[in-house]
Amino acid sequence: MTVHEVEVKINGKTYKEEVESRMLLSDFLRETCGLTGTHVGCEHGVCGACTVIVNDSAVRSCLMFAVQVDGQEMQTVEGLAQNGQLNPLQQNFVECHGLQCGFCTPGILMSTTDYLKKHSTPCKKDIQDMLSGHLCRCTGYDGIVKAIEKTVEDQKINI
Amino acid sequence: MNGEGSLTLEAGLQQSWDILLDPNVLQKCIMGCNKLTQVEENKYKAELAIGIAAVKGKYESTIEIADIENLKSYKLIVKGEGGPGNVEATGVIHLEHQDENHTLLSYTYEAEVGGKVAMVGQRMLSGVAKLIIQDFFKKFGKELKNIEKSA
Amino acid sequence: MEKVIGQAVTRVEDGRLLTGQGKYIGDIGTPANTAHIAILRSTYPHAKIISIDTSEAMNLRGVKGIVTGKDILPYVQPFSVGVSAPVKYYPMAIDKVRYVGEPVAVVVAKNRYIAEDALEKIKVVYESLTPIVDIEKSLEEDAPLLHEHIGFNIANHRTFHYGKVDEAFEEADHIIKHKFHFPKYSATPVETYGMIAQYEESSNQYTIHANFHGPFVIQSVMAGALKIPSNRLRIIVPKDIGGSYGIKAGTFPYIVLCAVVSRIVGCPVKWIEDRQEHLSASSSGTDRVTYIEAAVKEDGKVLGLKMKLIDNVGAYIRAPEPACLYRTHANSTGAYDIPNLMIDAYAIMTNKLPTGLIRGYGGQELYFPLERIMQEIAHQLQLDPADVLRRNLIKKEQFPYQTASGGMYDSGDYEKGFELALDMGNYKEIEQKREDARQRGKLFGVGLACIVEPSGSNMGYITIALTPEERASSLPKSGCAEAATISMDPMGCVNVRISTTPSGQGHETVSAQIVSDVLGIPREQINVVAELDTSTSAWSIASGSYSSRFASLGSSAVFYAAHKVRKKLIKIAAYHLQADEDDLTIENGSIVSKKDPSIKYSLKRAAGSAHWNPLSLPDGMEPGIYETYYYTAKVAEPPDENDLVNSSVTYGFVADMVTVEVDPDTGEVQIIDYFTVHDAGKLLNPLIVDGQIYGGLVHGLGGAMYEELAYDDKGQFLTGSFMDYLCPTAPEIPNITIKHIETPSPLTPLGAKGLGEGNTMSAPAVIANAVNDALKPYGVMIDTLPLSPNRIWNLLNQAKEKKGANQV
Amino acid sequence: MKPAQFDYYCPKTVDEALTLLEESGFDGKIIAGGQSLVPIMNMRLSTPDCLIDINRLQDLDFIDYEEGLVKIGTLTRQNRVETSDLIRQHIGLLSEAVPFIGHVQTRNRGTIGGSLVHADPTAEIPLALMTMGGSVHIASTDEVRTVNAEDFFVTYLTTDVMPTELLTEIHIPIWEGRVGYSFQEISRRHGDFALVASACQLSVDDQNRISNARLVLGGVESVPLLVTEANELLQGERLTDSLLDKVASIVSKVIEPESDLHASADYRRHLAQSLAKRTLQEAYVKAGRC
Repeated sequence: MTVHEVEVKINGKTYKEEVESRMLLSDFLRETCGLTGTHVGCEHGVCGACTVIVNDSAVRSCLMFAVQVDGQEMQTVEGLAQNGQLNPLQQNFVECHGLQCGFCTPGILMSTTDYLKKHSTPCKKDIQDMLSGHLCRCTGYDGIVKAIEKTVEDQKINI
Repeated sequence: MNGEGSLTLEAGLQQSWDILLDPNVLQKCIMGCNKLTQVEENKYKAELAIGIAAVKGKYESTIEIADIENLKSYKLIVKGEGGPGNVEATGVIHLEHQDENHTLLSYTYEAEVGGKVAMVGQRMLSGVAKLIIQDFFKKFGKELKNIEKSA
Repeated sequence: MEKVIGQAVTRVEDGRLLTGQGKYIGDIGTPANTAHIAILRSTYPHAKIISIDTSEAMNLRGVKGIVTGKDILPYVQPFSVGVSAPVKYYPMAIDKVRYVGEPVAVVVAKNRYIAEDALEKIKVVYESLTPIVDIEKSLEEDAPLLHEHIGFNIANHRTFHYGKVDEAFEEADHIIKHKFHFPKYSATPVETYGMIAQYEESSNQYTIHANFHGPFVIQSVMAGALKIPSNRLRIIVPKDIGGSYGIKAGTFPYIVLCAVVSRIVGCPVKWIEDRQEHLSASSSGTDRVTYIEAAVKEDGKVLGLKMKLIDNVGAYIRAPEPACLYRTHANSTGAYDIPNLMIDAYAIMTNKLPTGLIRGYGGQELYFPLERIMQEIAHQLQLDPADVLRRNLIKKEQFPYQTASGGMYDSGDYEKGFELALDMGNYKEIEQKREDARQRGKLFGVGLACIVEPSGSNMGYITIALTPEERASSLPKSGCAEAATISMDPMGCVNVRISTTPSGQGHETVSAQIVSDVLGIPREQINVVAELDTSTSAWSIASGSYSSRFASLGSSAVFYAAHKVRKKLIKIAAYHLQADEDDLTIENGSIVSKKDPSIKYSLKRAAGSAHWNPLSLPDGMEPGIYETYYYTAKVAEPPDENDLVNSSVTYGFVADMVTVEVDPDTGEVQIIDYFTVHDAGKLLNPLIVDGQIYGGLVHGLGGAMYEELAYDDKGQFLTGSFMDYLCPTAPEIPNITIKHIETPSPLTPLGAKGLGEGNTMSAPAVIANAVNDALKPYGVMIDTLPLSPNRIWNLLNQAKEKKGANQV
Repeated sequence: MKPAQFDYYCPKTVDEALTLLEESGFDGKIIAGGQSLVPIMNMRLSTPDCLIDINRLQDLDFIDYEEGLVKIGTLTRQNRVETSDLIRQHIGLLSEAVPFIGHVQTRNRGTIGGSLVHADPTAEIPLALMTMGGSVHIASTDEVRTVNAEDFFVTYLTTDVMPTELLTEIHIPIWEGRVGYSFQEISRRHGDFALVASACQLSVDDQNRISNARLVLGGVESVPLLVTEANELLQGERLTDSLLDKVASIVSKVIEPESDLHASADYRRHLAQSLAKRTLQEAYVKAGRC
């Protein structure tokens, strides 16, 4: 059994920990760092619940080992709201009823955050394609798509 | 899953038959067979590492040769249990004299795979099973040729 | 203050869920020394367990214990179930395995990684037995037996005759019949099962935290299996559950398993089910074969129905099964006025995962054959399917309408709903669309369906599984009780405690809306506690989240509990103001005289006196403000001696129109438009309502098009990952248009009916109808699901071959 | 679902990686994006003793243009390939194929080399490489060898890369002249493994006669199948309906598809013929427009 030292910045805070080679990043976030906002739904990369941002890229934390994020920067759902204020994307999820049980929501928020950074004016089909990497069994995706569309529209107005 | 196939062995009937039942040859020809020990007549215990590329599982197996009809046919029964699940495969092998140096081998097989491999690997299962079985006979043909050469 | 019931207010749950602060089972703290569980599961569908060797696994560092079926026997007995067949169902296989995935041994270790290491070291020797997976073959005389001591594979069989069925069939101009098969599928919440179990020896008490959401009648089933007094089994449900759609009612065998393991190994244990376990071994919907026969007049009017239903409940019948057969018993004739009905109902067992609750439960299995046969009637009699439905729909003036099997439909205007759906879909212009599609080489089809959506189950319905004679010998079962507790603290702040264990339906929000309206205080000041604790909450056997019962029952309990608080506050104020109670009302945080608004008493003061100055209260009034209300609907009576039963409390209505295009080359189906009209009585929160409808619809669409828990004919399970069990994702969702009509329920105080399951029930039928319509030129018959491109291609191919053969 | 134990190494240079590979022999396994490997490790269907992580080898993350050739480093993420203008301009078939792979989130991490070495019989990148007639560089401590796509894929999940070797770069030739291509697949849902996939790239002369055609099918054999007989038949011809039918019948003859839960062998055979025709037609029309 090999143990490795990991130093990783998550939501601006540095975590220094020791991990076994095989520890999944999703388990590391939840069990070691106490960041339980990242959820685990399938552990084979399909459901998308565990999606986080690693070095400006939305990825599955169940398909990475904790040891691989040594020296990297990450964002998780806990880092989205600032000073207790929901960010515009989160606020639109409230207004458009983009969540019900909320279990898949953190992963979707992280994917969308990364995606909208790279694609400022996606159409509905683009949004649906991006969402195809997430399973939601509550909403039928309607509220989610609307929340993202509204965020895109709001951003256009702000520009 | 089931299937069938045939190939021509470059050896006479008697020799083909003898070699087919030789445990050393069996061990060499069964994919991933590390150890083969006889437990009783026509029954062996084996450790098999079956799979493909990085997707491999270790199975503790029994290999049994049954329904022997001398120089004609027999049944090969492989049963294994391992981490990824269980495997049960039955092959019926027929030999047919062609000429002094050629024997026609035909086979049918039925394979059942249970557990994790079947649960998540159904997409490639029948293809891979076919591949493993073809591999066995290919190796067997080769083995026969080698023996022929060294003889 | 403006009323908030009926408003599309945003949800109070969202803040925590959007910031990663939800408290799901995986997020709550564990007791010190909690160990983790991994479960060794059968790889065989049917086999004897010859031996289990755990010695090597026990030697692994970090392993605390390994428990097998034989080890648990001293502490458990088989789960009870509401049928007379003596099936022995334990939470772990004892000497025989009966489905792939059945627990065989449990490892307890320092963490899940090590526990899984140990699983690989356990050696089990099995002797395989012949499996049986086919529903109808399981009934054959020489079928392999799952439970030898029973002597057959039938867990339940009942026959029902309502009205004059034979006469109806004699009178009929046509008898139209077909056999349908509804597949086994699941709901796959993104959060799997999870629990923390702890046994305390000194009090002989088990404490369980689990994402189980009822029905809490199962609590006594679990306590019974654990052989303890029921108050020694404390179940605590966390406030957040990551979806269920019924499936998590099936956690209960694992609750008992983890409880016993905690006891045997001597430490608290935590188990979070993984996805492979969830798909292969949690719970699932029930697959059903239906033989349906309709006695039909020339004009399409249905005089009578005969149905033979054969439900496959998997390897063991377990509670609440055989409920899938009977949940929709009262509405077996759907939205149609069909007075003559015969039902021959079987629940059988095969070597598959045991079944249980699932969104729509029983509805999709019922409406798939019923709505398919309605279309088939139109096709065979060359009538417009819309006309056939019109001819049979229950008319507005017939409400309240009693169904053949004893249902009491509370309210509705089915024709209005159906016509609205046809207008939305522009049904009149459909032939043009068919032609347009033909030009593009596509086959266009339209499907219709009208269904009744039952909600708020009558707990008595399940006893219909027993004969009237069997029922007579035990306590009659009825009702649908739900409780809510509302308290006001000395500062006038309100806590609401509900026992409806929500899993995303927004019960906290709607409860706050109701209490806000009744008590006249802003909903932001209301704290709703959704955690349920069987040792401290007010709950009943019917409590929980299933059968869309919140809108009809849960909300009613909250409403009446709030009224109890309101009444007490007014009483206090009336006493102090020397006013007449009837003259007082509550407005903006004050109790005010209706006649003279200057006479008022602040709510806070009223609450304050109940806590701080109990001696100032009217004579005989208890101090404090803490009111619990148990609500049940009066119409939920036990089945009568003629097997008439009103299996649900309220009955909503759904009318669907769906259009599809099929690619005749590849068999791919594209759903173009899905129009759906709902009548769920008075809507409590339209935002949440539509969210529920979208979700339920997409689950139904999944059942129609993608989802199936597939087994091969030897009982091997084939869909153990999300790569093969296919849930719809965003790109698969068609245009969906929802409209509502509201005919309030006369039975509930708010006029609301349950919803959210309707399209789960209707979508498989209406989509199949649309596809069948598209394929009509080929004369094919869709009688099973899902509608994979391969299945459609096969049908087309067979039809073409047949045609070719005929031409030759 | 947690992986078995393994040793983990994270080399900083290609040489270091190759040395580690040689030292670990058959027990070592390279991890790049891990989007196919980690799921099967989590399921314990794959239990390598030692993982060699090449994610820090930035030298292997590149897309370069060279005369007549696009070179792509093995570690280049699929999303970078998807959005690369260079690739879209010169080897557009690849740009068309990549969006079919999984989902945005897996393409963010998954690499082009990883997909090739994993060699799923339905995978898109292997199909594209074969269609465009590309080759790969395979390095060991001793040598770097070049292997053509035709010789690279051995069988299910198996390539010509030996346990001690590392695939380092992918070379894809830029076809000259009037070139058209098409990539199509049928899957159950968006992003699922293809039931059957077909890719075609062809060039035509100024008379619209096909001068070079490569039709490749995925999901019908253990490896991407280059339909050589069809490609020969097309040589020098204008595409007609009867030619398309001939190609379809060749396809039907040369493939031996398997059945699974989602598609029977017969259905796959039918899809292969349909998709072969569709891609051929689309590629031909596109080439004619050049």
